[in-house]
Amino acid sequence: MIPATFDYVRPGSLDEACQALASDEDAKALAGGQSLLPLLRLRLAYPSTLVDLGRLPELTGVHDRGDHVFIGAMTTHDEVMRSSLVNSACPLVALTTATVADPAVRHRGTFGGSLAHADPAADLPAVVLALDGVLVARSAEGEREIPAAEFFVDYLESALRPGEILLGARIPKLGDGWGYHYEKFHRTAQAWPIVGVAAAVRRSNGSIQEARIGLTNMGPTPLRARAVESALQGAELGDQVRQACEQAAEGTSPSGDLHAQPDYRRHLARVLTHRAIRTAAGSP
Amino acid sequence: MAMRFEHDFTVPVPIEQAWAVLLDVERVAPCLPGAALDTVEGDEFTGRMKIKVGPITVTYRGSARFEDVDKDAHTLTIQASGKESRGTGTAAATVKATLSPADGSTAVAVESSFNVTGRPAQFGRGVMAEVGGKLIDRFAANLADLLAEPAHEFPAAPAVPVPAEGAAEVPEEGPAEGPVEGPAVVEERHLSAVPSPPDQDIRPAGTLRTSRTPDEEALDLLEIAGTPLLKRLAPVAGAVAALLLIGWLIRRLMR
Amino acid sequence: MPRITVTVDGVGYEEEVEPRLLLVHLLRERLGKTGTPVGCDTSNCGACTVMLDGKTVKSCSVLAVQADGCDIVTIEGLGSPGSMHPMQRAFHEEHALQCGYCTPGMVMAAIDLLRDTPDPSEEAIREGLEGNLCRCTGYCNIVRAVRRGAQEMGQAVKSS
Amino acid sequence: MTELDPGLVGEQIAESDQISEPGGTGGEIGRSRRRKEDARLLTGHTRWTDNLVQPGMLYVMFLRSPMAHARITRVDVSGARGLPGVFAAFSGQDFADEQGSLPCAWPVSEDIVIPDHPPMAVSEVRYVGEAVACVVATDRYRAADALEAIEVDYEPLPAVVDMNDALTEGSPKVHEAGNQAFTAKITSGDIEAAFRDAPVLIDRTYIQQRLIPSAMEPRAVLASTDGDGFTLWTSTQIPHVLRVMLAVTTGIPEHKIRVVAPDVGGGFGSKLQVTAEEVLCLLLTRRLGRPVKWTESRSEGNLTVHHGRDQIQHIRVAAESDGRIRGLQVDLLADMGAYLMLVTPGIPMLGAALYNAIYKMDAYEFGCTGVFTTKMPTDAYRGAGRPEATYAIERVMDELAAELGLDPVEVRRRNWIRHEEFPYTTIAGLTYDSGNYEAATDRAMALFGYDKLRAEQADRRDRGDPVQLGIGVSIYTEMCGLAPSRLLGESNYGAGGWEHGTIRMLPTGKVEVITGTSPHGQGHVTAWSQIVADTLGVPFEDITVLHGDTAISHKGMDTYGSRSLVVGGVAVLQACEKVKDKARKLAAHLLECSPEDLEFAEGAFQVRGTDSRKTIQELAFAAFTAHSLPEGVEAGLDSDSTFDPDNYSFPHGTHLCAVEVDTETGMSKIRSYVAVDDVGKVINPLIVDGQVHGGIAQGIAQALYEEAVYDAEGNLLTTTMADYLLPSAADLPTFVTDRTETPATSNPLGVKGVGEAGTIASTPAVVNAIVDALRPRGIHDVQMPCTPERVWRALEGVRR
Repeated sequence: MIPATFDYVRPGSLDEACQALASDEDAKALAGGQSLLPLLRLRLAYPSTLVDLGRLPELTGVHDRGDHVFIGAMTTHDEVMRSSLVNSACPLVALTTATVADPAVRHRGTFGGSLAHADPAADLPAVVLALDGVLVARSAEGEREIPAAEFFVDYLESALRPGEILLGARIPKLGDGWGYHYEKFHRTAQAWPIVGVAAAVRRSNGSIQEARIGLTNMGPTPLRARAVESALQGAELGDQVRQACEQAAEGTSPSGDLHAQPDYRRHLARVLTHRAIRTAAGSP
Repeated sequence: MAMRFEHDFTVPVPIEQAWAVLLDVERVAPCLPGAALDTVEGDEFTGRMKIKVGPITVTYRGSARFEDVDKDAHTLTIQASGKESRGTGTAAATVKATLSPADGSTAVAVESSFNVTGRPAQFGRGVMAEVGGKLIDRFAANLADLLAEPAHEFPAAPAVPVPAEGAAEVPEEGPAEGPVEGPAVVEERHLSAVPSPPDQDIRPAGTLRTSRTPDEEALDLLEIAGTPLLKRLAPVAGAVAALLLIGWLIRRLMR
Repeated sequence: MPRITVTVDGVGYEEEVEPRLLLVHLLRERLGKTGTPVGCDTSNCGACTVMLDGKTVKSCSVLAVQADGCDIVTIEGLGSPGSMHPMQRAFHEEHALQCGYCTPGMVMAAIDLLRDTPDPSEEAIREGLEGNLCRCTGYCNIVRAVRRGAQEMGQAVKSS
Repeated sequence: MTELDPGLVGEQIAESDQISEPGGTGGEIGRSRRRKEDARLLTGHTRWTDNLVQPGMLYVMFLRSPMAHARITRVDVSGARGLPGVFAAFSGQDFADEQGSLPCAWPVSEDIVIPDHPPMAVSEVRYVGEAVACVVATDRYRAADALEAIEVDYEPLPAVVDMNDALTEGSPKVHEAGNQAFTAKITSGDIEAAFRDAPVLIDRTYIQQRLIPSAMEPRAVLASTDGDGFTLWTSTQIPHVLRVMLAVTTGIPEHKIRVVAPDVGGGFGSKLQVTAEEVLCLLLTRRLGRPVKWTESRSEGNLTVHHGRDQIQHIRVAAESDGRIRGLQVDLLADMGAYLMLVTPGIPMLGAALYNAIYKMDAYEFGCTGVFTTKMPTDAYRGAGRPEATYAIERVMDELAAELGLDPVEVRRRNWIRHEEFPYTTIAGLTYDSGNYEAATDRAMALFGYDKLRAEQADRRDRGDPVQLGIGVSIYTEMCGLAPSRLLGESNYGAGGWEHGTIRMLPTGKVEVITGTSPHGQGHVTAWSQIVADTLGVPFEDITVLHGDTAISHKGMDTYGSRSLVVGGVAVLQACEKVKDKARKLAAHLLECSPEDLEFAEGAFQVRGTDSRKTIQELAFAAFTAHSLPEGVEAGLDSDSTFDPDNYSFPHGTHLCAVEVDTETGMSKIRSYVAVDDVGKVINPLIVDGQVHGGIAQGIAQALYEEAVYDAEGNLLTTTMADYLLPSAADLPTFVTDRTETPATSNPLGVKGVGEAGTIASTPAVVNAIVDALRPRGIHDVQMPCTPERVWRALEGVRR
């Protein structure tokens, strides 16, 4: 299928980009386009203008900022998963990114594009949420920080305002003693995850001190499994962890669609959270 | 793709007052988020509706009319149908409202059904299923607000998030491979999404709600639904206050 | 209309394009590079995979304007019937194609996966090809071909 | 998992009737020749229909119904006509007088209802995706824009989605005549007696979900005219059949139509069709005088390429307490979709004589009701009727084994036709000419490590391992060839089953082979070259094979039903023999001896006991110059032949599958897969293995992944590959394949056909394995595709 017509601008600066997006409410940022292009081709999206963020060097790259890593919005998935900084300082981001789509899509698709698209079935939003990432947006009015917990507003809706572009995200470094895992459950390698669980776990002396859990596709936005997180505090590996993970579906509102019904998704959230925690805790 | 919803709520105004408002299409139509009225001729009216979900936009043009208006029973039905302004798809809706007196207040029952065809209906991750439930929820909430509008001050809403577990959920009994799910089960809760019986594989998310503050909800509505309703209400109490009321109503009704 | 310059299989082009023109249509319909086919509209099948600045992309999900200034290699630039690329030869030797429609994309994806893993395991090959669908072969011979291609490319590197 | 040493291949050749080797000496037959087709395909020198361009060519796009069922009250194309780049726009009404009705060539029963099927809907639409209007523009971008400017008003009518609902009294009607398309019944033996007081009775209902064939190349059509004749390039499996049907449908004289199937990117039955778009492109080029091209998008194709399967199978088996089958009763509902297309009603009937499969029994009854629904019509998809039959019987054989506490292989052993019983006429009336189920099964079990896996399964069960192991058995036969014209005639099929081949010896000794088959990935160019090389003694490289163009290959029945080698390959062989006969006469004339004194070896006729010889190349040149021909011999060394076998061929095989089922998530993962097939003599083992691999993958995909889902209003939800899940390399294991060989007796090559075997065998192997894993928990079926959710629900159902 063929996209409908649109105008195209490739701003040379962030200011120009913000201006282009602000001046037209039907303008849309093009951040790699791996989700947007199929929507355009199916004529489900009719932007008036695409503002291509692909040639703004200030939006790409991974930067060590002391207590956190800043990942530029236009850094491709491929670059993120290969970044030694991301692999060492926020491994959960790296290993989850490696599960996004397929190699060719990872060459074009971007970290920020995936977050701004705010698809609850996408892998990265749950990870950034679990890690308490902070998204940094910029508009003509200046920069704004948006905690991940406030960024994902609804199905395909982020907190970005018209005229605002995502600069990237700050991913806090969790420091030593943490283990990580992203448990992705999909029917075929290409399929959207039915459920995904991103877990970061700090473990010592055979018990879990702290856990951060993000859930993919368990509601219109990515969600934290807060009940499990608190139940895991101090939990011994084994039955206590198992029991804690039974609460993984609390506070979720998964949808029912062609690929799974809500009760099955809730069940999977419990099973996969347990698996993710066990793996993250290094206890297979 | 068909979706069916039922909403029950009570508005603190006498039945005749509520009935009069209900018949005022220029006020009722914009209760549907994203809808805008173009013409009104007797019981027939035309308009547009823009549904925007993230980058996805579907715009319908169409017409609607009142049917089966029974002023004694206080029931009416609105039939609406439209076509995508750019694609081939269609949308049709039937909204049946029944008013009954309840202690000086009015109990309102709204049964709505939607049928969407064309590209938006042709995906497994249903675009329309995601949005349809929310849309009709908001229609009902807006309608509740509209019917209550002239009567009372707006009570302040508690700034407590809506607990998601208490939200209406899609009934989920029956294995996926079961041939046909039994008749729709309307549970005790007042807001329910009722899946069409043979269609259980793709039933919509219905009225799910996440833990969000009323402010966020307002923001969300502004983004998704466009602005007609908010513009209309602004002179009365301000958009946010109006939405606070909606949030309050929903929570109260879900108890 | 935007004017773009691209290099495709070693030849430079300057073209005026509609912003909405897909890269694959630029290749096929403007430049006559019909070796790259289109198999879907959701970037699932991978038939249209080409190299953009040395990395695989699905050319149905890239706008021609996004490729402005880029170097593109298609299956036609990889080798000719008389002198095939080692991976093309390996596909031939292992009977890794039947109808041949997925083949250009599959060969591109195979070469790309060897950038990281010059000597991939069966599992690495299967995962590396997850974005390319084939309906004919059941993938068995494709996996073998990639392994053979890897060996031959490895030897080519060593001997050069 | 490693592939077998090639040395193992074919080592177990059963000792049934050996057929004489064809005349050649080159050793090409049986050799894993690398394909001649590959170099072009691998380097992008392809001729897909969408690659082709004609001067002045315009692009066509179709506006398609969003409604499953509706009356069309208005179509206004005027908005499209004025747009830039738009050459023309038409509604169905504009073609009402000339478009005719798309053909159904297989009226399977007396009571069949064949509704009118206009290529472009005029007054009513009956499935989502049916064409209602079209635009013709200078490029596809302009055409896509123009579609949005066409106005169509519909008056919705009720959708009819479910077959059972469709047949209930008072159901909305898809067609005036009702929702029943046809009924058919076959009875053999005393079925009542078989079921009366049967010690064991198994009664099951299985659902063959609807599938989307998903050939990688989307369909495309390019039509042009020179003002007199018409040429249609199209992505089809059936250029010859299509030409006849286009003539019949449009009234354009057959000799004015040339159909070309250029490179075709897979078909799997989906391009065995006379499509609306082919007819309409022909009519458009006639009307506009300009070449027109249409290429579908994948999401358009998922809606409008005919679908496959979609049956509800009620199967009952009566058996003795030792497991021997007394009788079998099958009752099908087969979803036709909205119309009967080329062979739609014939698909379930192709399985009618195969539910009894490899088993002996006293009585058999088959009934089928074709049902109209407001969905895309179904038609041939790889296996076409035979996978459905094999699935039902092989599933139920496992149920019988479970009921009796027997090993699934054992219960099959007790019932199958033993190798010494061939040829064997089955209860359904087919005569299986050859086979050896014992050999294939023994080989498969050895390769699979059957006993070891059973031991591991028992261990996992004992341990209560959350990951359970299941072993699936599928021992199948099928009928290939689609072939004997006499039998096809008896089944009321609208055409014959013969195939045609031509050999043209060129003056320089090179050979052009013309075949009536129409390959689209199968490798006919290579395999036919091997046959010709051996038979004529010419080098493999000196042979070219022409196909898929009715101007070159003037007659043929095309490619489907695993028939090409079995019928078309043999026609080529026969044509070679005719060339040799003529060459022999010529050689005798030139060498001044009697034809009987000549022996043919290594491509030359030699006078016995002398070194006096003429090569076939020399003879070709002599026939070309014609300076000295024997009396009554014409110039040139060409020949034609058609072959029409007197029976189908019956490949068979044993497929074994081990599946690990994660009982916590419901996910099934194939751990190992072994296939031992007997496809008779093998021309090219490499190609045969490739066919088996691909077939297995498609069958597994039905078992685990694929399903075309319509909602209750008749919207197809699986219009993209994001929702219709095809397995990638990452989702499948490597298959272990091997062969046994009992040559077919119905053709001189001894070949049986291999195109569909893998697909037919693998689906029940996988599902049997999943059910086998879960059976101790009281689960006896999981509906296909066996998604993790369905497995989980099955487990939940028994946990309650």
